[in-house]
Order: sequence, then C-alpha cells, then structure tokens
Amino acid sequence: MVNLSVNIAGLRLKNPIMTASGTFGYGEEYSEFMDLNRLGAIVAKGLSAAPRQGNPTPRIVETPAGMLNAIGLQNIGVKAFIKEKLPFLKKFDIPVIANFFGDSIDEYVKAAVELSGADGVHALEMNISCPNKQAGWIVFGTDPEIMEQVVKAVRKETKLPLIVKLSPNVTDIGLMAKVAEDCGADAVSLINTITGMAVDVKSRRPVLANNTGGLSGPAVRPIAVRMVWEASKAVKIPVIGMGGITTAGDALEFLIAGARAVAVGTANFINPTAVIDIIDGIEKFLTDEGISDINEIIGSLKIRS
Amino acid sequence: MVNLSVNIAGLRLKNPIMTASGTFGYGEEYSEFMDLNRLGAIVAKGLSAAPRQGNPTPRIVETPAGMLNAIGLQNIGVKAFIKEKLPFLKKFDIPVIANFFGDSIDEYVKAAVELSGADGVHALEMNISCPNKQAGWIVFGTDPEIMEQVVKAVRKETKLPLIVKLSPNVTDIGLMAKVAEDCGADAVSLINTITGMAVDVKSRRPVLANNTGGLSGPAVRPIAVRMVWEASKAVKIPVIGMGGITTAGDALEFLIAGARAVAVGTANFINPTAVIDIIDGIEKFLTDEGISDINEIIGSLKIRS
Amino acid sequence: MSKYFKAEITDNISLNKHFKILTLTPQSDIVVPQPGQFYMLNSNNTYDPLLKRPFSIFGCKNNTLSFLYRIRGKGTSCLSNLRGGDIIEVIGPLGNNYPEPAGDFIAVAGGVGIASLLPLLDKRKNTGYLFYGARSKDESVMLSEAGALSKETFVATDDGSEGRKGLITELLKGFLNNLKSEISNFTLPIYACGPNPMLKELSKIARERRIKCYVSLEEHMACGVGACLGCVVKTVSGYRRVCKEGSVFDSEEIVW
Amino acid sequence: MSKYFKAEITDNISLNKHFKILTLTPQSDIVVPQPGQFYMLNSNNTYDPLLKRPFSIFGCKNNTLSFLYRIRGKGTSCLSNLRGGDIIEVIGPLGNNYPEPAGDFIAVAGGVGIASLLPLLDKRKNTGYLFYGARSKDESVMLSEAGALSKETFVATDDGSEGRKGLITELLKGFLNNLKSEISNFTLPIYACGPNPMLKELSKIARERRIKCYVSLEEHMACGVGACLGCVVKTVSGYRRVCKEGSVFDSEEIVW
Ligand SMILES: Cc1cc2nc3c(=O)[nH]c(=O)nc-3n(C[C@H](O)[C@H](O)[C@H](O)COP(=O)(O)OP(=O)(O)OC[C@H]3O[C@@H](n4cnc5c(N)ncnc54)[C@H](O)[C@@H]3O)c2cc1C
Ligand SMILES: Cc1cc2nc3c(=O)[nH]c(=O)nc-3n(C[C@H](O)[C@H](O)[C@H](O)COP(=O)(O)OP(=O)(O)OC[C@H]3O[C@@H](n4cnc5c(N)ncnc54)[C@H](O)[C@@H]3O)c2cc1C
Ligand SMILES: Cc1cc2nc3c(=O)[nH]c(=O)nc-3n(C[C@H](O)[C@H](O)[C@H](O)COP(=O)(O)O)c2cc1C
Ligand SMILES: Cc1cc2nc3c(=O)[nH]c(=O)nc-3n(C[C@H](O)[C@H](O)[C@H](O)COP(=O)(O)O)c2cc1C
Ligand code: FES
Ligand code: FES
Repeated sequence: MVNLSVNIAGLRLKNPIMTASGTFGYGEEYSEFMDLNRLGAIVAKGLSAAPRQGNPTPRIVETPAGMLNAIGLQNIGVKAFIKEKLPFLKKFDIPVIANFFGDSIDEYVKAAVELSGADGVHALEMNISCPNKQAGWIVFGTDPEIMEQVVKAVRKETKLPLIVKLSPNVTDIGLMAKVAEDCGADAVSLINTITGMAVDVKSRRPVLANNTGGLSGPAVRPIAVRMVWEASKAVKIPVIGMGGITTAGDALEFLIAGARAVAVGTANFINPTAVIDIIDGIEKFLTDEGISDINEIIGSLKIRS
Repeated sequence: MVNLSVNIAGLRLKNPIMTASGTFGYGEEYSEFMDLNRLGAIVAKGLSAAPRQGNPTPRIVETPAGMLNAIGLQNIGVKAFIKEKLPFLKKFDIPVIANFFGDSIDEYVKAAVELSGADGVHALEMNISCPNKQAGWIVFGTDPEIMEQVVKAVRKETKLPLIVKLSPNVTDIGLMAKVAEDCGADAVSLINTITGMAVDVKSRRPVLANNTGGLSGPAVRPIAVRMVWEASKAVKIPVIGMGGITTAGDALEFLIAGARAVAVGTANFINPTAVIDIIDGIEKFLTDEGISDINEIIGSLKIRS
Repeated sequence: MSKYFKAEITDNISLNKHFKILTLTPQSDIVVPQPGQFYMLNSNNTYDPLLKRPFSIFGCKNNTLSFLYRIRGKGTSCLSNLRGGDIIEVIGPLGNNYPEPAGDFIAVAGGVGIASLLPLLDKRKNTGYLFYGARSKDESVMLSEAGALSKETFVATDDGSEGRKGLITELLKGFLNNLKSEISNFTLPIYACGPNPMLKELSKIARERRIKCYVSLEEHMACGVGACLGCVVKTVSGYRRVCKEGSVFDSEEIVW
Repeated sequence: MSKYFKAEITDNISLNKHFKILTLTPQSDIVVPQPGQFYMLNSNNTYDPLLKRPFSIFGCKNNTLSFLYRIRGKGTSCLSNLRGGDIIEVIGPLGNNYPEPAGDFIAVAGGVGIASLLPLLDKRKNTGYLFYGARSKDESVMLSEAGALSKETFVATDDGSEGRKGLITELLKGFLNNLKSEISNFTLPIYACGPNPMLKELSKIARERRIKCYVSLEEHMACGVGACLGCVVKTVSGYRRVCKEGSVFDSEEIVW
C-alpha cells in the first residue's frame, strides 16, 4: 500500500489532488461523474462578499493547447454560497477550500470574515489576481506592496488556514511567494491564469468581450512548473501547484518540482473524471517505481549542474 | 495591387514578415527552400563578441503546442559572422538585422560596435534576455534600471537602427518598452521566449541539460499578442511582434494589435516555407477584404468597451 | 443524469461538402437522450483542438447515437476525419430538453438547427409544422427525412434554390396570419433552433401573437456541464448557463 | 539539396505490435535519397504534436519513400494512425550519408537502426557482414530481408529468442578476432546505427583494432535542417549538428 496523504497548512489531504477554483463549479456539477470523497480537497469557484454577474460573452476562446477565459468572476456571493452550496459539500469527507477575492481590501476582508464563520469551510484560498480599485486598478498580486497590505489585512481577520494564490504575471514569482509567507500565509498556490489576448482578424476586435482573458491549459504547463519550482525554493510554507495538469505524469512534474499538492483545472472540462484518473495514475506510478510514500517524491527534483 | 511595405526604424521592408533570431540560422539553412529576397527582413542567429559553444544536450523538448529550448546562445562570434556568413546574406536585396547579446555591458557594446562597422548589417537587434554577470546574474531585460544601463551604453556606440528585444518574463511589458524608447531605441521587438521547465518523472530530473529553457511556439501566442498590444500602447516607436506565429491569420492578429512588423520563429521548424506562406496569406487576406495598404491594418484593433 | 463514456465510430457519412452524420456506438451503458439535449464530443486525442465541442443529439437507435454536423473550423474538421473503428470520448446527454408539446406544434429550423429538431418531429410524428430555412438547397440537409415526420413542411432558402426565396420567418408569419383563430397560443407553440437573428425574430413574432416559443441557443462552451460559466446568456433573471439551464429557453426569458 | 513537399500515404503496415512500415507517394518531384539520410515527417496537421520527427530513409522505389519505425511516444503513435490517402508534409532528404564502402564492410544494427542500414546493404548487395542486435526475436524486424542482402548475418538478442543471447558487440568482437589478418582497417569498415551505448562500444572496438567506424547518431531535433542548433553532439572540434554535419560521423570525431 502506498501512502498518498499529505499535510498542507494544517489540513490532512487523502491525496495531493485538488480541483482548481473556477473549473469545478461548486462541486455539484461533477458529482455525477465521480465520488467526490476520493478528492484530496475541493476548491470552489471564487467568491466575493456580494454576488457578481461577470462579463458579457464571449467569455471563452480556445487557443493552441489552451484556452482564454474572461468569466469576470461571476459568483453567487459568500452568503448564498454558505446557504445554498455548502450544505451539499458538507456531506463529503474532504476539506472544502473556499476561494475568494475582492476589488478592495475591505471587500477581501469582508469575504474572508464571513467565510471563516461558516461551518464546513476548512481553509481559504485568496485570489489576488484582481485589480484594486483603490490603487488605480493595479492587480493586487503584481505589486509586492499592495499584495502585502491585502494579505496582512486578511490574515489578521481569519484563523482558518490561508492559502495565497499567486499571479504568474510577475517578474519574480519567488519574491511574491516570499511576501505571502512573510505576511503569514500558510501556503501559496500557483499559477493563476496568464493574461492573454486573441484577435478576430475579420472584425479586428478582441474575441473576448473583456478584450483580454486568462490563459490556462496544457500550453502553460512548462511556465507553471518553472514557477512552482522557483516558488518552492523561495519559501518554507507548502506550495500548491497548478497550470495545465492533465495527466498523472503532469501532476508528478509539479510534485517533483516542489509542490506538496496540485490542482487540476482546465483538464476537468476535457475529461470530467480527470482528477480521479490522475489520483489513480499517481498511485500506479508510485507502485511501479517501488515508492511507498508520495512525500518521498515531493521536491525530489535533481537539478543538473 | 496591395501595398505590403512598412517602415521600421528607418528601414523599408518589402513586407512586414521577418524571421525570428535563432530560428532561421544565418539564412543559408533555409535558402534552399525559398527565395530569401521575398522576406521583409532577415534576423540572424544571436551573436556575441566572442564565440560561444552553448549548452550540452538535451537542448530542446516539445511541450503542448510549444517547445522549450536551451541552446545556450551557441554562436560563431561576431568576427566569424562578418567574415563567413555576411557575404552570403549580402547577395540578397533585403535588410539584414544582426541580433546580439552579451553577459556584461562591455560585451554588449563590443558586439554592437563590431557589427556596426560591418558592411551589410542594416540594423541591430539587442537581445536583453541574458543574465548580467556583473549584477548577480539578473537578466538585463527584467530590471528596468539594468536594462537602461545596457541600452544606453549600446545606443551611444552605434548609429545603426537599434531594436531592443524585450523579455516577456516581466510584470509590466509596457514599462519595459517605454524604458527602451526613452533610452533611444528605434524599435522594440517582443516576445522573446518565456522561461519554462519540463521534468522527466522517471529520472526526476529536468529534461533539459540547462534545467530551464525558453518556451516558444503556438502555445505562447495569446500571451505574445497581449504583450504586443500593451507595448504598442506604451510607446511611439514601432513594435515588432512575435511569439507563436504560424499562419497569416496569426501574423494579422499581431499587426492589428499594434505590431508594425512581425517575426516568425518556431513555425520555420515545422514548415520551412512558413514565412513565404504567411506573406502570401496576408496579401490574399488584404485583397479579399479590399484593403489596399497593410498600414491600414496596423494597430487597427477595435477595443470592446 | 449524464455520463462520460468512450464510443466507437460506426460511420461518418458525408451528406455533401459541408455536412456529415457521425454515428457512434457507446462502449458502456448510456442514458437515453431527450430531443433538444446535446453531447460534448472530442475529435482527436491530442491537445489541439483542446476542448470538446457541443452537438445536438440527432438520432438514438439500436444503442447508437448519431449527430448531424456542419464542418466549420478546426474541431469539426478533425471530427470529419474520424473513421469507423476510431474511439472518441463523449459526455452526455447534457442540458435540458424541449418541453413536450401537448398537441400540434411549430418547429423552426435554421440550417443545421434541424439536427436538434428532427428528434422532436420524430417523437411526435405528424404533429409538427416544419419551417425549414437554409442558405440554399445544398444546405437544407435532411429535408425530406424531416418532412416525412411532419404534418406539413415549409421551406425557404436565401437563394430560392429550394422552397421560397427569402427568410423562413416571413413564411411563418404568413402561415400564422392565415391560421384559424381557434388555434393559438399554447395550443401551437414554436420550437426553434438556428442562428441567433432568426431566433430573435421568432421571439418577436411569438410575443406579438402571444405564442409560446422555445429556442435552443448556442454559445461557445468549455465544459458543457455547468462548471466553467463560459456559456452564459443574458436572461431577465441574470446570466444563465446555456449548457445547464438551457440550451432550451422560453424566448420570453432571453434578453435579446 | 533537400525539399519540402506533400506526400500521400500509400500504406502503413504493422510488422508487429511495435513496428510499422509507412510508405508514401510524394506529390511533387523529389531528390533521390542516399543510404543514411533521413526525413522529417509530421504525423498530423494540428499543433500537438508540434514538431516533425526524424526517420531514416528505409526504401525508395517506384517514386515512393518508405520508413520503418518503432512506436515510441506521441509522434510515432499519431504516425501509426495514418491511413492510405492521408496527406502529410515531409522535409528531406536531410543530413549526410554513409560514405560508400570501397569493398566489403560490416553493418551493425541495434534494433530499429536496421532502418538506416538496410538501404546500404541493398545498394552494396552481398558485400556487407550484418550484425543485428535486438531485445528479442519480436524486435529483430526485417531480419530475413536484411540477411538476404548481406554476405553473412550474425544475430544476438538480449533474451536469446533469436540468434545468440547477449550483446551484438560481443559477437562482432569474436568475428573480428577470427578474421584473417589481411582483412583489416579500411578494407572492412564498420557502419553502425543503434542505441548510444552500442555505438560507444563499437567506437572502442574500432579504435583498438584501428578499423574505420561510421556511426549514425540520434538527437532530439526541432528543425532537421541545421537552423535551431538543438541537435548537437560533442565532437573533438566542438558541438556539431547531427542533422547537418551528421547524422553519420566518423566515430573518432565523437567525444563519447
Ligand atoms: C448546444 C449546442 C448544440 C449544437 N449542435 C450542433 C449540431 O447538432 N450540429 C452542428 O453542426 N453544430 C452544432 N453546434 C455548433 C457546434 O458546436 C460548432 O459548430 C462547433 O463547436 C464548431 O467547432 P469548430 O472547432 O469546428 O469551429 P471553431 O474553429 O471553434 O469555430 C468556427 C466557427 O464556429 C463558431 N463556433 C464555434 N463554437 C461554437 C459554438 N459552440 N456555438 C456556436 N458557434 C460556434 C465560431 O465562432 C467560428 O465562427 C451546437 C452548439 C451548441 C452550443
Ligand atoms: C536521424 C534520425 C533518424 C531516425 N530514424 C528512425 C527510424 O528510421 N525509425 C525509427 O523508429 N526511429 C528513428 N529515429 C528516432 C525517432 O525520431 C524517434 O523515435 C521519434 O522522434 C520519437 O517520437 P515520439 O513522438 O514517438 O516520441 P516522444 O514522445 O517524443 O519520445 C518518446 C521517447 O523517444 C525518445 N526520442 C524522442 N525523439 C527522439 C530522437 N529524435 N532521437 C532519439 N530518441 C528520441 C524520447 O527521449 C522518449 O524516450 C531517428 C532519429 C534520428 C535523429
Ligand atoms: C474558466 C476558469 C475560471 C476560473 N476561475 C477562477 C476563480 O474564480 N478563482 C481563481 O482563483 N482561479 C480561477 N481560475 C484559475 C484556475 O483555478 C487555475 O489557476 C488556472 O486555470 C490554471 O490551471 P489549469 O491550467 O489547470 O486550468 C479559473 C480558470 C478557468 C479556466
Ligand atoms: C531554438 C531557438 C533559438 C533562439 N535563439 C534566439 C537568439 O539567439 N536570440 C534571440 O533574441 N532570440 C532567440 N530565440 C527567440 C525567438 O527569436 C523568438 O523570440 C521566440 O522563439 C518567440 O517566437 P516563436 O514562438 O515564433 O518561436 C530563439 C528561439 C528558439 C526557438
Ligand atoms: S460550458 Fe461550462 S458552464 Fe456551460
Ligand atoms: S534539428 Fe535543428 S539544428 Fe539540427
């Protein structure tokens, strides 16, 4: 028997495979395809204190081995989540991680506080890839100082394990991970989507109604693996890796590069049982390689010199 | 008849399609597949003042819709280029743009000065995605101040049109473009490759001998288009766009987003006549759309509000 | 209830240059689809194209599923290269379905929209008035098959090469104007699938005459199961997912 | 001189679970390949896989080109799905070729390395001593065909299921040790293609006996035409491109 369980920020996960926020709805959507109890953890769609209607369509466009999305963070709001969605998730024996965001520090704090008070939320993941309306719409996660303010503010107000989800649209991801750690984050997760654009050449307009969107899927995987490696060298807190994971082999790349857990995003859309296939594949890999504990794999990358 | 010619930094290009440095050798390699005279310009493999042997293998690995390379800037050096390669290129009636780099400001200046003195070099493209050995191996192109020093130093020493090739591994590409402009660059080109990593899960080692490599190919295109759009909004000098261009449609995305010319890289490997097919495809598109001048297309993106 | 399963291609027949019918045999038990539902199909096993594409259920007989499709871009081109014996992955059936008509009904198909409506015509044989609009004769595929299942058939093409020249909505208006007054509203509801401008026009026609009108909408989809929020449409009660709350909507709910 | 051209698949025959022979008919004039040269083939028209893959010319007859290949990863799997009538894009012939032997010669093939050597055995019929090493009988494909073109044939497999059990290089050593002394050095050069450890061992054997030894090397390739510098090998005069200065090198030039 192989041990697949890992500890992250005080949570014990049966296995290191979680779902990536925004790609797995509130869990229900995929529950007819699998037993959710098999997951390491479930990360729900990003929430804000007040509901958000999101962007007009088109919201998505396929790109080579990837996709751009500009959903605009449509969500039902923290209150409705707690009332309507959490009861369903509580039926399962897995950690529920609530992803949240805001467009001001106050909004972040408000969402965090309300979620922290809810029974059945086991950890918070803070999405800082959002523009700060009080600071000229600079994205929180691309400026170390603005990021520091918001992470510190949230940290003060919650006792739940706090995961800071980093933006990849930065020069030095190690630095950003370190800032999160210094502000008291219990873990960092990365990567969020990379900003991209597609142009319709006939109409000469951006394809997406929002002009730009976030790139995800296999296309970004090499970038994500590199960033996870850099982040895991920069901090002592656990790193949760994601970006283009589609197979067990992909997940293992991240774990070997230093991620203590991984999340599967876009792959769910292509294969609704992707998370299960990946868990099974990792178990098989470890068995085949004669490795008895997943923790032996984590961060085991042998750098070439 | 459609006008395809554009002006960049004092050069007149027959059409806006150039080759991307490092993907077209010194021109000879692809000359048996096409008439090089059809190109808008040829950008040669990156040169340093002294020859470089480059990295051990593996130097390349395929990734989803892309590839990582860590050639290590192998090149024959400026002197050998001028003596052995330039005579061949001079036979053609197209601008020859010499791409160069260094690992210190002195090396940059040395290469630039030698190239500026050579008959048959029409412009310089300065690759700043190289680590600076005098500043703790920080990549020149990821720090505005270090970048400023090196661009200014080179600018002082050459009268040739100077194109600064930006690194995409930055938070704010518009800012970097602006720094280049302020330092006297005649144009900026982007994107260079995005740093990535692939891990061999069996050996638990990076696939590339250099550990990390640069991601190129269709996978990066949405990121490149977005960055070209941002850069072209930030500066008045011309922007040369590249990153994943494989078809005429791809090239048009960049031109519409604000690039005055584009370069084709990885696509040459897949289709050795890619540049010609793209030129023909653009001409056909303009004819079909009833547009008589390519310059009408450039920067014509209609942002959605 | 929907499933994710593998299926073997039985055949992939060309109707003409643009249209094909793909038939596949699921390799495990399936859920029987209802008219108006759809499936997500992949067209190869690589990352390009990456996402599955949505297609309406066109036929379900003897444990095979069939889809009528138009070759448009990358995904449908790849789909058209599939051959007997190839295996693909399928999610479905997805979305809601056409509410079952109580009696006679009107079906308005725009082009390949016939794919979605034919199963309804089939289920309620000879009770549907079929209005079929297409660009040309070539593009009015499966017309005789659909016609054979309908009470009466009206055709319009842009170029007049089949049926009347003009818009199918104009034909429908004429038909409605001539209707005896006892047939109205809920007794003769409209079921429609086709291009958006056609559906919008139908919603107007239906509203003016207080006829119930159900439209099957299209949006770009990533997941097909309601998870990504990519495929929404603006309704009077906010954005709704075409893949989950739709693809069939009461036309009165849509903000056109 | 090499060309970029489209070709139609004539057939794609399985020899067994792992090996196939792809035959294609170029749709334009080609340059006649020499033994040891290779082509870059794509296996589908999408971006995944992205790069073409290198394959040695295995046969060139009646204006068709054929390739013997082993199914390894993504690219060769896709290649194995190609069927008669499919169109692919091809670059070639590329690289240098085996210098023509002056008289008798030794050909050492490791596994699918036979693909590269068979054209040489064919060109110089009955003058080559064939040494063929493989994992098992199953993996020693085209043995009888290659044997029929050779003066004498020696076989070794890892599991002894065909020929001798053990390494082909051991068989070769025995052969060389028994050779009459008048046959030596340049009169009986070695031509080899196969896994790197085998080639390395051959280079030692050749050096000890002062025999000329030509090895055809493999490296991951992106362009195949010398432009990307991805495929280099370390030689006594620095890095050299396998696709351009090779793939055939004098084993003395290689820094093993
Ligand atoms: C619920 C539903 C049911 C459908 N049923 C059928 C059917 O039975 N038969 C059929 O032929 N088609 C059907 N479609 C449309 C079909 O999904 C698209 O034609 C297909 O996805 C195009 O894929 P592609 O890769 O070939 O085109 P792409 O290269 O992705 O795009 C080519 C063109 O098609 C448009 N397009 C792409 N995806 C969609 C989409 N989801 N909806 C509308 N337009 C799109 C693009 O905007 C572009 O203009 C249905 C769509 C939906 C949402
Ligand atoms: C000049 C030359 C001639 C060749 N001739 C033949 C031939 O005639 N028949 C044949 O079956 N194969 C030949 N090969 C090897 C063939 O190119 C690889 O097997 C093929 O590229 C694998 O592609 P893939 O996508 O299936 O494998 P991938 O998924 O890319 O990789 C699968 C495995 O194959 C290895 N591999 C991938 N590419 C290469 C490569 N270029 N060289 C060595 N190993 C590689 C990888 O490291 C990995 O272990 C030749 C290679 C070269 C360089
Ligand atoms: C449609 C979509 C919606 C997303 N919504 C969110 C979100 O609400 N909050 C968040 O932190 N990340 C969101 N993400 C980012 C993913 O969680 C993940 O970081 C990213 O997609 C990279 O992983 P992948 O390549 O496996 O998809 C979203 C991604 C997609 C594709
Ligand atoms: C194999 C390879 C070698 C490259 N060498 C150089 C180089 O020497 N100098 C440089 O400025 N850029 C170099 N580049 C970057 C390309 O010029 C180009 O910026 C990048 O590949 C993005 O374009 P593409 O996606 O079309 O390839 C290289 C790229 C590749 C793939
Ligand atoms: S396609 Fe994902 S929510 Fe509808
Ligand atoms: S494969 Fe590009 S140089 Fe050899």
